[in-house]
Amino acid sequence: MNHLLELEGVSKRFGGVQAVDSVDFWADPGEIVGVIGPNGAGKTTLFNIVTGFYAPDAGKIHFDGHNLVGLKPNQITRVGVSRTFQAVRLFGAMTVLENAMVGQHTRTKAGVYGALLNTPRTVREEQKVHASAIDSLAFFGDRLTPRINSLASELAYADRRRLEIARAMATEPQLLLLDEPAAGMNPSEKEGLIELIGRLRDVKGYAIVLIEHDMPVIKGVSDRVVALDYGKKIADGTYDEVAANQQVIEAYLGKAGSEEQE
Amino acid sequence: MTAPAPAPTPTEQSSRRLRFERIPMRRIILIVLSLSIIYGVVAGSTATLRTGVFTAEDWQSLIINGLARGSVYALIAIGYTLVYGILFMINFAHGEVFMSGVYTAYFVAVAFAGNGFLNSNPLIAIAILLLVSMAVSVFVAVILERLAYRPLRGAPRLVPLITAIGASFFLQYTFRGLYGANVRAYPNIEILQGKWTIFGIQMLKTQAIVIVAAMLLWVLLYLFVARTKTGRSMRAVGEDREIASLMGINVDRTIVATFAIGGALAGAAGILYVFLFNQVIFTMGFLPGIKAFTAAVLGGIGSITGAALGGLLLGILEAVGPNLFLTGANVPSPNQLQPVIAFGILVLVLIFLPGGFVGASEEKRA
Amino acid sequence: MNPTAALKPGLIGGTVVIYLAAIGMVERFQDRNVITGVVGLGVVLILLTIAIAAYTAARKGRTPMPTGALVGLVAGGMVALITLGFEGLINAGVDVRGMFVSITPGLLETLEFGLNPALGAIVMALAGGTTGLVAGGLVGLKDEHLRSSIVFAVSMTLLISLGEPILRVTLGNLGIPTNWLYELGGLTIAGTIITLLAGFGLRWWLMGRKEKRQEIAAHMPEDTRRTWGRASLIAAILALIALPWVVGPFVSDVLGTVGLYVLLGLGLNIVVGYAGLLDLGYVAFFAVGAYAAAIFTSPASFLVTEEGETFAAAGFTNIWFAFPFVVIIAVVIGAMIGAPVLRLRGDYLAIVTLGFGEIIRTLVLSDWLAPFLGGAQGLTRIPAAPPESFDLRNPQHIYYVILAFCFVAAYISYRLADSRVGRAWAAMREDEDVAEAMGISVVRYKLLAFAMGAGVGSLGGVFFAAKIGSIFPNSFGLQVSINVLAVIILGGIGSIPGVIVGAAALVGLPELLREFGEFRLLIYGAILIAIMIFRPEGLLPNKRRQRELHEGAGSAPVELPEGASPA
Amino acid sequence: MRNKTSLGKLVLLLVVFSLIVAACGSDSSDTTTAGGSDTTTAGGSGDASAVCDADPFGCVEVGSGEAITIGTLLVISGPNASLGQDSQNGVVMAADHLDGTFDGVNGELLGHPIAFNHQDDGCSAEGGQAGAQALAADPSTVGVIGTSCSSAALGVADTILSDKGIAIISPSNTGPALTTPEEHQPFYLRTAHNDKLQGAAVAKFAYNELGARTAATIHDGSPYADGLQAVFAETFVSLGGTITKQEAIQVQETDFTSVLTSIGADSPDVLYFPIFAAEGGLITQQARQTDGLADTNLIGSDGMLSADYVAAAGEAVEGVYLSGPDLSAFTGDQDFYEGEFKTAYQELWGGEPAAAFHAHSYDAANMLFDAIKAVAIDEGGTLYIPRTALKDALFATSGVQGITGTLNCNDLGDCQSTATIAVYQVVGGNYDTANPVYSEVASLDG
Repeated sequence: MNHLLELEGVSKRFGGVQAVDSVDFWADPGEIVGVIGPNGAGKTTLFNIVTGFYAPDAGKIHFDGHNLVGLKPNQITRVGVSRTFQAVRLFGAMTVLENAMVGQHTRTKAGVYGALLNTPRTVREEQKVHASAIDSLAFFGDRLTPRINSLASELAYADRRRLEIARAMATEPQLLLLDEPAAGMNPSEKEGLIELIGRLRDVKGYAIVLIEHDMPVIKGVSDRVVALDYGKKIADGTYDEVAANQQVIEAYLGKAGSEEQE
Repeated sequence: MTAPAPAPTPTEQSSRRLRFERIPMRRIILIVLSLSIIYGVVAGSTATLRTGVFTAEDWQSLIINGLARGSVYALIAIGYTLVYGILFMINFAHGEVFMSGVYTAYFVAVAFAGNGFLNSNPLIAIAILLLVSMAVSVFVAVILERLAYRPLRGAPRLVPLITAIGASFFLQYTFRGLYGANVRAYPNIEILQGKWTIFGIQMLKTQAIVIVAAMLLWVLLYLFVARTKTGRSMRAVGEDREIASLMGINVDRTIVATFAIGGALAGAAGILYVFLFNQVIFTMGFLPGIKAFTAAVLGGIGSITGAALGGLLLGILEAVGPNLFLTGANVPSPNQLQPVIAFGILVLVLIFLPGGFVGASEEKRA
Repeated sequence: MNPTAALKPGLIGGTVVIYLAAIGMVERFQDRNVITGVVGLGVVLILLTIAIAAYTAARKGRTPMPTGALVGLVAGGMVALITLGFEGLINAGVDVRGMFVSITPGLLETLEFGLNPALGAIVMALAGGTTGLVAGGLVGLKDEHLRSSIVFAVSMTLLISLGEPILRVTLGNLGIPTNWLYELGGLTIAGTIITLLAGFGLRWWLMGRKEKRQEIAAHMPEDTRRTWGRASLIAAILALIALPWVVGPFVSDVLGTVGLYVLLGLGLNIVVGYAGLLDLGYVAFFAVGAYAAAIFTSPASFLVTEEGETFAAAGFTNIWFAFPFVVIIAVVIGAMIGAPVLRLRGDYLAIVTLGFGEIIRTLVLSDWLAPFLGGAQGLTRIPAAPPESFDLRNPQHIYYVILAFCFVAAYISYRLADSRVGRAWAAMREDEDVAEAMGISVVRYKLLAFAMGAGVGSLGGVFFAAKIGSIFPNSFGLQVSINVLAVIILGGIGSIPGVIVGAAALVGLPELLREFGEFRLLIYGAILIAIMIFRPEGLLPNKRRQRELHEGAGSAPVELPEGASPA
Repeated sequence: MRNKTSLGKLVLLLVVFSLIVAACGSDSSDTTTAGGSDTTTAGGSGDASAVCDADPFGCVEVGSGEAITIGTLLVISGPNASLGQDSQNGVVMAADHLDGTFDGVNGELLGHPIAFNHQDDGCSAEGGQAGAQALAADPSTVGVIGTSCSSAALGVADTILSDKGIAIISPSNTGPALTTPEEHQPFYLRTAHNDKLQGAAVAKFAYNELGARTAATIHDGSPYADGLQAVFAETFVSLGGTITKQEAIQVQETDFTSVLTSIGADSPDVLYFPIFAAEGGLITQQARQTDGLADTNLIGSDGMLSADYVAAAGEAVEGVYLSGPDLSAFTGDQDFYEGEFKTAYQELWGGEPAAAFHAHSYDAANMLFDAIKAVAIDEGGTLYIPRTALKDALFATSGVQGITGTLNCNDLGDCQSTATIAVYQVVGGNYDTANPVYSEVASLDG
């Protein structure tokens, strides 16, 4: 129970497929955990279970003293878990700034009356939301700040990834789940990403769990690596330990070699 | 090596709050609601059956009647479902496509009745009527696609919906202008009069014919979509239009074909409809259109099987529901409340099967 | 000149004329004079079609003056010829009246300009040719001022003539004599010439001023501009306040109806525009509002006691007392309807809400609830609300009430759009899952949208009941839901000014054509299609949506429920 | 400089164009007159300005050569359009017949042409309101024939027009409420007969003539049908009969099997369904196929007294009873309605009447014309029609022969206060308006 996030024996089945099979998993404050595994290994399903999109068939999930099982995604965000998505999912018709401001939702209270009467509290809160959003965006240097009034759908691909992370940061999480943040990035962008993830942990103090196919990125940032295959955890340790694990090698090599190209 | 975590949230307090929020209020409300509806239905039905107002023959004939009208809904619903499956738009004007064919065929029927052809060669006459009705409906459906919907490909989904609503009015009042505002009665076709006894159940000849014809058309369509090249193209375009076009499928032609098939079925449904109800008026498409749309959703929109099941179920519900559920509860004029029952059941079904009967249950995916 | 350029527009134009004739529009519209004693609306319809065909033909080749006129002549002539061919067919004794009821002797008479067939044909050919010549020639005119002024003059004259029912009454109301302008429903010949000249002059003058104005505006200091802006806002509000007394009771009544639709549109806009929930049964809340108001106030209500006392005992003597309660009831019902179905997406939600609309209509119509809701006989004698000097049955009075509530609803919409709540809705509309991952309780915000939409919609119902004084179930059909949805989409979804423009266009304009009731919905449908094709973002779109639409054009527009493919 | 030439061009264009168009002399508007004109002189007396000043609502002034504007407020759109169109046809034919012939050209009234302002009542309260406001706003509106549907009139059109002092005569409102002391508006009249007469007459016919002891009713949710069936049921019970069921259907539906099965379970002697052609036709057909209704007499009312209904019901229509005005009771020229009128109707409108209300609207329009003749004051070609006097003249109508019977307006606006209600039977695929199977003089007072 000392871990920030702790999963015990979590399982999830879809029809005939055991997507996640009795997985134990944990992450500590300030730790960066990489999750690897071939496609279909159950990585994203695991994220979806933690964030409440799927209810686990079995198992326990605890986070910061809360039992997450049975909570809705928005409640889980409130207790401090935030995430990004494998395929970037921004609010395309909203501006960059508004995307980040939405992230502040759980940290604010204003309702209909506040908005209608424009009470001092609402005004203060809006100012705070604005400032906090600007702050999150500023974390990415001059990538997003100059474009705060562009529509999210108008951004370049890598900037969309960045905005998604900024939006997740705006929820003021303790734990950040990143789903393939490096997908579609070029090598120099990946470099930047590795640096960024480190900085997220160092400056913001998040625990970070990331799913990634890109081994250099995993190697570059992870304190610990967990490997999944067919929904089962097959390895857990430092990058070097996991990379040397026979089962992991089989899982990757035994499958299509195409995995590595991603 | 880690920076201190942000100030810890007052875990205790928020845990308590979360525990309260964890109670699935919505689900409880839903279950209570559903149970009370189900109780009402069961209690009403039992009370009705206990009064014995209706005989077993009554119920039989009501069910046959429901199957017959349901068959017509099913055929129209297929038009909705096909277009939805490929363009993801609700073709609100489909009811008018249905009306256009059968209304036009009316004039042919009158001419045939006038010279006696209708009753001297009824089968040929009916075949011609069917052809005329289907041809006109196909024509209207294709024109509609070309002029009103094609320019809107790729627009947000509300835009084609509004266009379709506009087209619905436009077509209705075009035909009012062309053919007049009066209700008109189809001439009698003598061989369709009377009853048959099938498996010991008495039914009107028309009902039997409608049910069988609709089933036949459904099977034909199913085979068409499953087996032919056009059918496969339709499915491919429905899956992903861009990829389909990369695979060398002519998307425009496939979409036109979809509208044409929907129109043809609507045209055929029109003739079956006048077998049962024998009159035409320019507004006749609207209500069957809405009902067929409901049926398509009930069955799972996008699915041909769903459209058929939804149509039949809706037909039976309409025919049997008010008498069965409400008579025993002493509700005055139960049949006036038919829409309440039909839509009430729709809501109930969708609450538990959000994708309709055949639609794959919608697992949430992030 | 490419002679084939005229072919397609000519053919299309001819088809359109035959269509207009066959659905009876030409004959019926001929009953309305455009220029009394000279030309009726039916003939104008034909000439207009010819002009448009010729214009399009000439436009296609950007043809210069002499050839442009020639192309126009060919196109116009073709339309006329096709019309004549059609006419000839009927004259030849092909009696199709058994099928096409509108092809009548009266139609022929119109097409023959009331002359004999031969003479009529000559006139038709001449008129068609001339109109085509003129319209085609216009394209070729190099002088933009001149061209635009001519087009403007003709359009304005036509509009003034068409606006006769409203304009004559309005001018009469202001004490301005109209005898010189109008006669028997159309313009007088003198009036026509004056209008044409005035329109031409006005446009000419305006175009000269426009450049100058732009120059001035560009150099205007910020302060002055703001003052100007504020001044024009105040002027607009003053104009809105003065309006009913300027235009008189009939137009005020139309304005009141438009206002009701603005109110309903603003309410539905919260549901569809902000929260992205496609609601096809919005009439349900309109009905709840109207019926609740009637039950509280009408002496025909079941709440009336044996002694004939109304519910007044509890303080509800009138609509003013009743309406807050009505809104609360509607909000509760909105939440109750919303709760079970909020998980449904897209079209599933659409059909379910449509179903709720039908359920409510059926219930208010039903014999079952007739003791409470009046059934087929409706609820009548809804009393006028005090003060007596401000009788809400007077269209000039209720206009203000509706206007005030429109302002309130617009303010609410405006404030919410840019607030935490508005952002939550926007996020939810864009991507429900992600919104939830951002900590937004989708259920709560959907319910909130539903409830607010219900509240505003019920307000519409309350003032509908107050305005009409009697309510019947058939006022609450699907048509209302469709109208309101069309209003907000036509205006530009999510846009507050768009709602106003949409309501004016869809609810106000058809009132001009009241006498042609049988064609109202035809024209309504045609307008809907045309606007959606040529301006899918709506007439006055929300800027951001417009940006998005043009950005995203061509990409797949929808997310769908799984399994939504043909089985 | 350029201005001048351009203006010149425009003027040239204009002149050419208007010459061409004017040369054609096209005009087929309502208002042109040919044919003979009414030679009767205006019946009003006294000094126009004094009379008009004395009238609380003033006068309508119709200048020399100007048209007398008659409003209509009938349902001409939507599913009930054929009903309103039929009534509108009746009004237009009355104007046509002012010159004594049906020739498609309006006659003249006191030397003035007739102009119509046709409005749509939409068969709804809001439609009635908008249309009534439009008519009320036009100061030249002399009187209004309308509305088609009671819901457009009750508390809506009747009130709006009465507030303006404009007489409104309905050819087809039959709802009893409109002429109750509580609801009646001072300028409202009707030539349609109150449901109280018709519903009761049908009940008496069923009980006394058909010997029915049990009856069921169906209405379609319209105030008209609901009102009729309620009066029928009440009377039938008071005569000693039993009502087995009172059912209702939804308009535009087509399958009524379940309603009929439910009614058939009691096998009533009579099924009364005073609805309209489309649904009425289907009910007739489907009732014949329902076992429990094999020996049941089917009765409809004037909403179905039309060729449309007979056609819609097909062969099943044989033997159905339909109630309505007793058109055989017309004491004037017996052949006028059956002969001249109906022939002209077919010729002018290209088909059989869709309802029975054209007769009522024809009478209503003639009533209005007569009243105008009686009160208008002619001063040098300009007509002054005092509004209150016009209304009083309308209410004073008595003993006038219309094609629907004798018109006697009572104080509450019922001009069929004593009406002859007939029941016709469809025999050989048609009903014969000259030979009702039952006829009863019913009076609201008695």
